Amino acid sequence: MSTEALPRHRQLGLTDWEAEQIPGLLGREPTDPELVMFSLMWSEHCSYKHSKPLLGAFPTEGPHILQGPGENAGAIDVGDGMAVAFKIESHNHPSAVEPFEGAATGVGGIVRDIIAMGARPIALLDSLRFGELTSAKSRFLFRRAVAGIGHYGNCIGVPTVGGEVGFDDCYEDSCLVNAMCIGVLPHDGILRAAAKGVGNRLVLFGNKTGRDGIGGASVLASAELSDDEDKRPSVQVSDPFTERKLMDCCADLAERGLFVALQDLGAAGLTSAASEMASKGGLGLRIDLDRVPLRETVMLPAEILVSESQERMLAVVTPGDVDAVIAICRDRFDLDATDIGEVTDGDRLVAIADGEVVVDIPAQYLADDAPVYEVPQNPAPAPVPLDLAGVPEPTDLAAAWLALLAKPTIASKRWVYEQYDCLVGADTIRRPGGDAAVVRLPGTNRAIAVTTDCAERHCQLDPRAGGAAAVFEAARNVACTGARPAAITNCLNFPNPEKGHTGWRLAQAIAGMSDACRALGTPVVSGNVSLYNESATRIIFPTPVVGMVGLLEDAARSVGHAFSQEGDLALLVGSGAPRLDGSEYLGRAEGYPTPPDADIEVALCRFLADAADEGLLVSAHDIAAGGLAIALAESAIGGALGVTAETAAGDRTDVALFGECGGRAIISCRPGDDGRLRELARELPVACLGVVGGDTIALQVGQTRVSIPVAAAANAYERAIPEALA
Amino acid sequence: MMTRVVVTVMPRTETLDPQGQAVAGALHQLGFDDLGDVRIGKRIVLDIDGDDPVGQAHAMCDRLLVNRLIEDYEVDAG
Amino acid sequence: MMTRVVVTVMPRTETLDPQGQAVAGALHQLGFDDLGDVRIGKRIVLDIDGDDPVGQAHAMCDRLLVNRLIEDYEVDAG
Amino acid sequence: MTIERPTVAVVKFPGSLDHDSAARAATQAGADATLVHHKDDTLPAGTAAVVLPGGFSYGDHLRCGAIASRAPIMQAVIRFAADGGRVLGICNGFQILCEAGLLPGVLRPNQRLGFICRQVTLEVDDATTDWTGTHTAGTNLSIPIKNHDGAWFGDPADGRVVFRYDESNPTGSRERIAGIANHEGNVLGMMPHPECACDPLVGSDDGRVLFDALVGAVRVGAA
Ligand SMILES: Nc1ncnc2c1ncn2[C@@H]1O[C@H](COP(=O)(O)OP(=O)(O)O)[C@@H](O)[C@H]1O
Ligand SMILES: [Mg+2]
Repeated sequence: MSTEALPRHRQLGLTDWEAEQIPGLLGREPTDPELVMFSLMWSEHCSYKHSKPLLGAFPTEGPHILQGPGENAGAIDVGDGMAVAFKIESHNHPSAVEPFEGAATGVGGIVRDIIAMGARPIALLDSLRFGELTSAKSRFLFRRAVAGIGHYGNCIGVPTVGGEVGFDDCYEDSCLVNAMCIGVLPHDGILRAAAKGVGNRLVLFGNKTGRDGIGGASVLASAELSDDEDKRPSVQVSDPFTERKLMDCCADLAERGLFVALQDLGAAGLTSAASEMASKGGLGLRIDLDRVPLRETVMLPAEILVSESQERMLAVVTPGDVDAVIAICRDRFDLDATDIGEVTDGDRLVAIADGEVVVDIPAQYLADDAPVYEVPQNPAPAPVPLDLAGVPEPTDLAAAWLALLAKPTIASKRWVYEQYDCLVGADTIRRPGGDAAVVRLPGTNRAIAVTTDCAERHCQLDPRAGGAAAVFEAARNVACTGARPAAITNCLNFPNPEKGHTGWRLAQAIAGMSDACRALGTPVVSGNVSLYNESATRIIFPTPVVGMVGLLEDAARSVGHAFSQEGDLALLVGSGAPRLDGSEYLGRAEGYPTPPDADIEVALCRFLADAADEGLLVSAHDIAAGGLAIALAESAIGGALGVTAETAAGDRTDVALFGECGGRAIISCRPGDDGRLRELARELPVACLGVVGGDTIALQVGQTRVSIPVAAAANAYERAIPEALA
Repeated sequence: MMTRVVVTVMPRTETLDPQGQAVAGALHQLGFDDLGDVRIGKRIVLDIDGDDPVGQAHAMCDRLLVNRLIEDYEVDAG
Repeated sequence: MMTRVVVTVMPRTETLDPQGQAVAGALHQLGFDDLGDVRIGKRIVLDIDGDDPVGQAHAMCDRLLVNRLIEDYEVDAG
Repeated sequence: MTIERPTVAVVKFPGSLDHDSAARAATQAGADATLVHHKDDTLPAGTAAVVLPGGFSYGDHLRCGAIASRAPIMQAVIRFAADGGRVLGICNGFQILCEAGLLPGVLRPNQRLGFICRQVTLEVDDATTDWTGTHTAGTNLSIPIKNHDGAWFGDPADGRVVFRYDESNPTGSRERIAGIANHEGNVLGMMPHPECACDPLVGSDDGRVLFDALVGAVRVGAA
């Protein structure tokens, strides 16, 4: 299909109806640069036109919330006048086109969102989904995306402390690459994007502007990934070295109080940055395109306006400070910095090229007035419980246990996180490999616990319960380190919302996440939406990734997931009815997964944090994918220590071992501390599993005894991914 | 007998070349004022057997050596 | 006006070229059986003004571009 | 009587990443740590010791450490070392010292061609420099590595091998070399990150000995 045949607005991705609105708004035909700007700002990626109406359901307020959704990132109070800003973002489509650069620039983008808040980035996480590792294409995408994330995070000196990776054939054609960044800042240091002060200057600094990703990320992320060349952006090449200079430079300028407002340049480049700064500030901006430093000798006004060249920031500064700002950028940080225009009275975004006005439109038409679509709400059939008769019980349970440990989605992700610098800054107290990571807030004894989680199969089968389950799992992971869940960010990775049940699933997942956030008192402070993750043959599961931040008053009280002392007691805290439905063990999106019980989840999180406060927990590990048997094995492998445990048999041993449900964690404590732990647990069930020690993991389930050597378990768990890639 | 084939891979002219940019900056700091643009790519020297070494080299570029999205390349029989 | 000068920098020995060996391995895995040795080096393209661009390029190699302990280089006026 | 805190200069290049942690570790050891900008051409008056911290100076472009080794401040560091001043290069700092000719050899890409972040066990080899305090040869230290180009290549006879990796030799260094000093012993480069091993909460405090050595350094030129 050649695009020459298509009318201009269609080439740009606007529907006929959308294109018709523009003259109505402007009272005239748009200029070509204006049409290009509309097409990008009205794309799904920039305008959220299919998801906006649904996102309103999220709870976003709380006493500790300093900044909710709407700015570059959200921010929460962490005490002592300090705040933590965080956000998660997707770079799925660019990563599918060029996994190394796509994933790398994804990290760069989210880091600039945090910088734009005036914060210093202190941690990164990455949430990844690929097809099965039996596919050469998926092995390639996985290898290169991880390399790209490592390359960028390592070079900018922000520790990548956690994340997740899942593998399922539904991601074969639409891999997911989400990155989360967390930064620290003083309360009074929060910067906002709103332009202020008529007559103030606009300073563009960082990399030069080239033809990167023209009509790229935004258009690409707004329709199903097609192979026609013309949809392909000119790929953005990551430049982490410049990003690091940008980080240091912004920190320096913020410290000197030289920013009136700050905004990063992401999708739709200057167009998006400028129109958002203008409309948020209720003012106009006048940009002189001839002043923008270019990498190419010639670029059209439209190209300059929508270029997605990376590592650029746009600041509003007072006329008196312009020279100082530019001098600091150039002399101290070897960064290009240019005065490209000014804040004006009124509401218009004006762009000038060789003396001519090429753009003159009210900024909010671009930033706020994109058409909004109600996505169809076609409920999917209610989940049907799995018929266990169709799932033969394994004759060799030990073999099944080892096989499950070696499933890439469950197996150790060491191959991934050893490629990431998780230590730079020397404040990483709990490294990747456990539940949540724990990072000390620089210069204090406080710490944050951070994790990303999702329950995509659960969301496919029962989106409302699945959405809640994702939030509760994140909370459990945070609480297992002794932290108290504080707030979440989220990335809604979904297929085409205009088709099938997707729109309904999106709404349901949001409702479920909201239920859980209310129950836990963890509002949503930021997020991102990635739709159209499907191909002609494969449609991804609804994948709402939750990024949670929790707080620890005393970093020294954090808890790890590994057993660590012979003779300790292993206890099972919480309760739930494990099912094979939709489980990793079953390996299919089939059945009716146990819906989460909010009361138990909340009580469990409170208990874990209270117990950690009293220093009673030697280890804590939540029971998630793979059920009790996998969680027990992970605590044993982590500490190279066995355990002898006993648990009641359900109807079937495999269900008791590998069945999944929320609301449960395995803790270990010194003998004698269990009494106090039971007091702290109040109504929450606490069952003694057994005793830590020896070199086998032995589990008595009713009459059946299953056991595997710790060494064999570690071998299966650690080797799976390297061998799948070999 | 082996033929020597040389593949040169350069960043596409329109794509950013952070390496060339950093090296240019460094050389200017060292006082090389007459220096203009710097671009840095790879030189891959292949010893190839068989009757169509150049064809083979092109195939290798397509399969592995070159990322056409961000790189251009040339093949020369040494 | 600018003269284009090309500097090629190659690793001195095989042991100093792990990348070349990795690529050779990968290409063999892809079924390129006629492939022998692979060497990977850098191609640095410099635009230099003034009357002695080649001399300038040599100076740049001495000052920064090449580490003689592990690399050999050549300078060609494009 | 006030105890004087010796000045330890931590040089910050564009792309340096571990300078703050290194300064913190030096301060914890009793130093007065000062960050020094790469464009300065002198070290602070009375500098007692210098740290070249880890990171990706100049994005590791061209060769890791190469561009930084030509920065203005390095002339001052080279003079300082020639006068017997104590200089510690960590990771990228080690690479810079090799490129500057203050230490033998060069650091090559890891054998496994990729970045490795891992807690490793180091063996003290030559225990006769001031860098390892009272540790004896064969002492094991737990200190993390995090690098992409950590395989040392060169002739060990050109210096004094202070640290070796255990048998796993994660980077593929010649003779498992993790840290090497010049013959005089006043300049040490090491790939592992002692500044990330100064606090048991962060995994280990086996790295403190190196910062104690910096602080113990006699002020150059002081009678
Ligand atoms: N892509 C990744 N990047 C960094 N760390 C990861 C990644 N994937 C998994 N991890 C780490 O591996 C450990 C186990 O991951 P996961 O199984 O998702 O934990 P959980 O089941 O508790 O959510 C966690 O510490 C996690 O941070
Ligand atoms: Mg967990």
